[in-house]
Amino acid sequence: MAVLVDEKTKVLVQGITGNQGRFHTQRMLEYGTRVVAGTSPGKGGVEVEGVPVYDTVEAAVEKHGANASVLFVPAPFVKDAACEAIAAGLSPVVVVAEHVPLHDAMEVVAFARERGAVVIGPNTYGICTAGKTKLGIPPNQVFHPGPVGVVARSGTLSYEIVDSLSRAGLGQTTVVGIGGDRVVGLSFVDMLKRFEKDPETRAVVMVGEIGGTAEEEAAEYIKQMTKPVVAYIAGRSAPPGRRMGHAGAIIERGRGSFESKVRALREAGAQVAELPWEVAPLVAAALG
Amino acid sequence: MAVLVDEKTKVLVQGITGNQGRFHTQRMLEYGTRVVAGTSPGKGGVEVEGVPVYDTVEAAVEKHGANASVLFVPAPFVKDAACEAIAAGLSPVVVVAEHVPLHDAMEVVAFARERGAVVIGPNTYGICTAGKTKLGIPPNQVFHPGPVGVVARSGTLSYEIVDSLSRAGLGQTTVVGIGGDRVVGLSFVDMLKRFEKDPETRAVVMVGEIGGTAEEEAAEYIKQMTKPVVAYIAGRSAPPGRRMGHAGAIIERGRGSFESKVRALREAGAQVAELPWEVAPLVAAALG
Amino acid sequence: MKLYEYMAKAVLREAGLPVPPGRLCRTPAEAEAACRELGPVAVKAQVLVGGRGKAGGIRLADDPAAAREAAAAILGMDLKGYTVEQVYCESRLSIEKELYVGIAVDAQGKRPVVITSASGGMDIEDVPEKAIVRMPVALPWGLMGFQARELARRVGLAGELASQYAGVVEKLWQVFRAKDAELVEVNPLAVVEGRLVCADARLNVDDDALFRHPELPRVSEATELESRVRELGLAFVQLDGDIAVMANGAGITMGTLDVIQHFGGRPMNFLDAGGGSAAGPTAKALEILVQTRPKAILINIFGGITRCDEVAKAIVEVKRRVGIPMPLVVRLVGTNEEAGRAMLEAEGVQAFRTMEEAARRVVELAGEGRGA
Amino acid sequence: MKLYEYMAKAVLREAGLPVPPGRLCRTPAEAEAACRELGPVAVKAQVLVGGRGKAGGIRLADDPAAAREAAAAILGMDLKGYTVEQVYCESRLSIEKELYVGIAVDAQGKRPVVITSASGGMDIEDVPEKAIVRMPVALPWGLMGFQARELARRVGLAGELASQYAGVVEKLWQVFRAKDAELVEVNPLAVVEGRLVCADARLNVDDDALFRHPELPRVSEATELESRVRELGLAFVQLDGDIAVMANGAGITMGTLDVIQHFGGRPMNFLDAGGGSAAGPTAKALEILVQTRPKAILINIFGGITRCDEVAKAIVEVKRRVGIPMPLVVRLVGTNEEAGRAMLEAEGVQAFRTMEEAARRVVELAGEGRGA
Repeated sequence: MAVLVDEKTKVLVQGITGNQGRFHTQRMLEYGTRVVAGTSPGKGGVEVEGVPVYDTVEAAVEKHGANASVLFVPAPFVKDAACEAIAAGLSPVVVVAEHVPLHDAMEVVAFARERGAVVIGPNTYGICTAGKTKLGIPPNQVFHPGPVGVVARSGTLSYEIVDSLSRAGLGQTTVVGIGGDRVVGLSFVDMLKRFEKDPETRAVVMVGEIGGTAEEEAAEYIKQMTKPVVAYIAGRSAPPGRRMGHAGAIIERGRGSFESKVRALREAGAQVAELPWEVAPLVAAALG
Repeated sequence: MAVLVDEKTKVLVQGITGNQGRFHTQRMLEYGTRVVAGTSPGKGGVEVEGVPVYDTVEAAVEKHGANASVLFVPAPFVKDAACEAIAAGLSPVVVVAEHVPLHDAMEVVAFARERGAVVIGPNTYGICTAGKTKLGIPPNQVFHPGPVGVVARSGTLSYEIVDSLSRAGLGQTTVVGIGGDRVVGLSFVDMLKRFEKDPETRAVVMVGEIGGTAEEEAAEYIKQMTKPVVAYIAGRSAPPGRRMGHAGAIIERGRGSFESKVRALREAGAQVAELPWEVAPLVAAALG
Repeated sequence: MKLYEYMAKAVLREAGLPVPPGRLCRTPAEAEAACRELGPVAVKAQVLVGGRGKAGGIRLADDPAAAREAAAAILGMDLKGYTVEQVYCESRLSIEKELYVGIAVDAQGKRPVVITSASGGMDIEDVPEKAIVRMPVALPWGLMGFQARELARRVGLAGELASQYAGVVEKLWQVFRAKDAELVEVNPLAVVEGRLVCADARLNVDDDALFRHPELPRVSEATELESRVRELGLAFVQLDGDIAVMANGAGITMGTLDVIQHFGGRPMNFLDAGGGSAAGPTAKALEILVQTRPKAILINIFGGITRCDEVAKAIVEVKRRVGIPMPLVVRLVGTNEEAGRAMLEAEGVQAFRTMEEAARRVVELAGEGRGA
Repeated sequence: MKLYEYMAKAVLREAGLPVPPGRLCRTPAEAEAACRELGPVAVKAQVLVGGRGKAGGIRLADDPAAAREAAAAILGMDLKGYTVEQVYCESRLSIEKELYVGIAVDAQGKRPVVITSASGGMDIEDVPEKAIVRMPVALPWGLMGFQARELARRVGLAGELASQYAGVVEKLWQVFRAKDAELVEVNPLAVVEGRLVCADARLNVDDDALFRHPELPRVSEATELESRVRELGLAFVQLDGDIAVMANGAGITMGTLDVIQHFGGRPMNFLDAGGGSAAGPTAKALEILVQTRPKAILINIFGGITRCDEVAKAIVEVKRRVGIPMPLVVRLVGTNEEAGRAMLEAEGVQAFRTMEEAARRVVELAGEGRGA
């Protein structure tokens, strides 16, 4: 078992002929991801790393029956490409690009809701079911199979924490980045529900950030979870009212603040780590 | 039992303060329809025939819990009014107006699909569950309770046929006009399925017209129906290629022609009447 | 409402579609001048019916004198019952390949559909089904970029032409939506020197949406008589029989014509007096029917939104004011039936209760009229 | 990107919203002239922060001399750290009632939301929750007419004002969509002589959508240093400590600052070198960090889309070309880690494997630097 993707998932890479698409296709193939086809409008007919390239998603799906997609498409073209994947019935659709226009992201989410697809991102490192498959950009050496499900907003921060889990002998089921943008497809709650149901996941790590209320919403769901949840929230030192990069980390009068998130999570029964490297010991303790 | 509406249906009348709205509200109340409220933007607070009027559907629903709506709203405002009813969870939504822009009708149908509402019309006389309730404009004296379900495109033609059924002692369960426009919400097939399931309906009359392929599609479904279907198709005498009014009756090279419809229906096992007054005897024979 | 080719092309040009330069001409002299300006031209009859090419409505001209001659031959020509009053002189294209692309309303799917084919240049109905590509478009999303690219692939285009084609389809979609079109069609969509060009164009706009398109020209296919009745807000088509018919609702009107024909009569018109018509327009329509001098008149009303008393009022008014010299048969049932029948009886007009009786009677009376 | 009030109002005016006449003034003389033209005016500081009224940034003037005086008082004023460089002189309104209406993005619902209240004129955050009306808007449908009317009802409007209000909300929606807004806000939406007027306006446009809005002016809140780094495509905010930080990813950058603070250090900046940055921009950003003369620099890279070899290449280049005189602590793991570490070691730069070690070390070194 695994969450959302596994070794049988047939992956399409949209934007496969660009630098990032090419580089990460190679890495995904190395990891064992079953990349069956790629797309690049106007470049159909070539191959990238041995993967056949098509002009459209429909052509690729017709030939190779892909069922999930990862996009290495520049932000202005994400809306069309993501809708193309959704319309073709692919799910999940992983949107790596940052700087996707907010209105485009809202439309993609609306289209995905209508068609019943899961969109991961935008502005995500992707998803990895450890030792089985990887859709996105995380380094291949970080994840190791085991009983911990990880969901995070930020990529590098979750590699950081997953790395410390792995070094403590705590492998992962599935690790997913929901994306750093204000509007993203998959939310913390969606993913917590999936981990709660997954028989292989025995504990869950949630890596949040200041800004927004996604962590507070997650806390509401954590109240009814049977599995232990360990959280870490970044941004404790951020000065109030300053905006920190694309994370949209605006602290407004307590809502979305470090304190409000930590309080909500603790009240919900989650363990909250003060520092990134405290996560692994807390998980180890929770698993007994 | 009845199809789509019955004596418990709480009806909202949109556009109740106009001439048609006022006149037909009176007729519906006379028939026994449970008209609980009306709307007319900017005129909230008045009463029409003792029915309280509100500015918005939401206000009316909040106060009176309506669950279906009939619109007496001019064509240019139908799209917004129908979407208002659909958004408020009302179903069916009966659109009487003719000359509704085609693109507006397509959008209303799309919105209804998304929200799971049934739209009857545009350009319909409405729906009547005989002796129980009426949403729309058919004359009160035509329908009588009994075992025959009737679905038609045109209003007056179906009154004609229903009248002859009633005079032959063949009452009706529900009588519905799907509307004379090219794009309508409820289709023949939708309604045939409902009649097939309805325990009180023992035979079905379908009144079609030349143009379009709705009757041919209905024939496909009739093949699997257990209840007898008697059809009448208008337009046999229409000269090819002439357009007859809003019915969109263009005969194009056999598709949608009188002959193709009659052939499809007969092949599906339906009885096809040659003249309107032959319908009742055929139904009587079918019911044994 | 159908637009003439030159009007449709003006709309397409404004939307950024590739349309060849052309001039509308009403005389051979204007065609000559247009050719002097444009070089070699195609001189094309401007009519609202298809198949004008095969019927001789398009001629090629290499020089101004030839253009003048071609225009002289085409202007005044009868094309399927329409007299050609204008020609469109358009720059000649050396076409390498012809595609078809159109956007229409799919009544079954209740949404728009793009229809396209690598085999353009002829009636799309004549293209074998397997050579036709259909793509439904979901509303309110509209045609998305990837759908246009997928269509390009399915008609076998690649590279630069595929990208041009996708652009054409996206712009046609914009026209379809922005103009409330029932149909927008480019046939052929021609490949000319490696570029796509809209060689012919059709644009049919939804009559019911014209109120929000003051920017569009108005084109009528109606006869003068049809226009007079339609101005009253009623649906009217002239036919070639001798029994005038007025009924309320397209279905019952069609049914009435069917029944008249069944009894051996020949209807003179289709007049759907519609739902909820007040006495005024009904009276005016009846007056026009009287003026067309039918052998007999049948008014068939089964009142729903139409009130019988309003119809009776209209009949009485016309009878008193202008008189009705030919036999008049009325069938009147439905809303406010009693009031209506009482008014007619007071005026000496008999109202039947059934369509069968009324139709039989009017055919009988028309036969007597012909006999007389 | 936040627009100044006068810019936001220009956009609203173009969209057909009721905006009072006004003039942008850079000098007291210009304000005097504006008042001569407009009559009694409000002289309003143009700054990107809220609460300027309470801070003395708005003054009323009945005549040109008073306008001059007001502008002189406001221009150059410090408002929450921003120097006022422009005032907007706007026709005075005699306000009878103040409403609030704004459209923003609801991150939880993942769609736009209209927020409105009968209690306008103050911070919407100070209005009690029960006096606030929220209406989510489904995409791609957008705000429908009936929703605007329902909002009017919920804020207690009826008759002509309700209909004006619905028109205002529909037009604000059009601005929100057409301009890729994160927020469009009118507060107060004032009733003036029985008509609605946009007395103040805010428009924040999504930075990531600016590429498709060449028609909009560009406004930057960044310091000169911030602008220099952001031009490289990197996210950068100046803070008030002495340890320069560069990391990749907003989360790990925030986490790095937290950890530095935890060990008793004070970060000097937030620099998210982002995903997939090539050596070029990374080197330039590092060079700028060096120029800010921190006590120490921490580079914390956990490479995913970022390749460790590219980061190492950038460090080596800056070290060789301009030199790095302060202590540099590097933490480098992830994609192409071995190649990166080898490059750094060859240059004598030690790369740590854990964030904990690196953070401890940089705080230690910065302390030594301060001690020195």
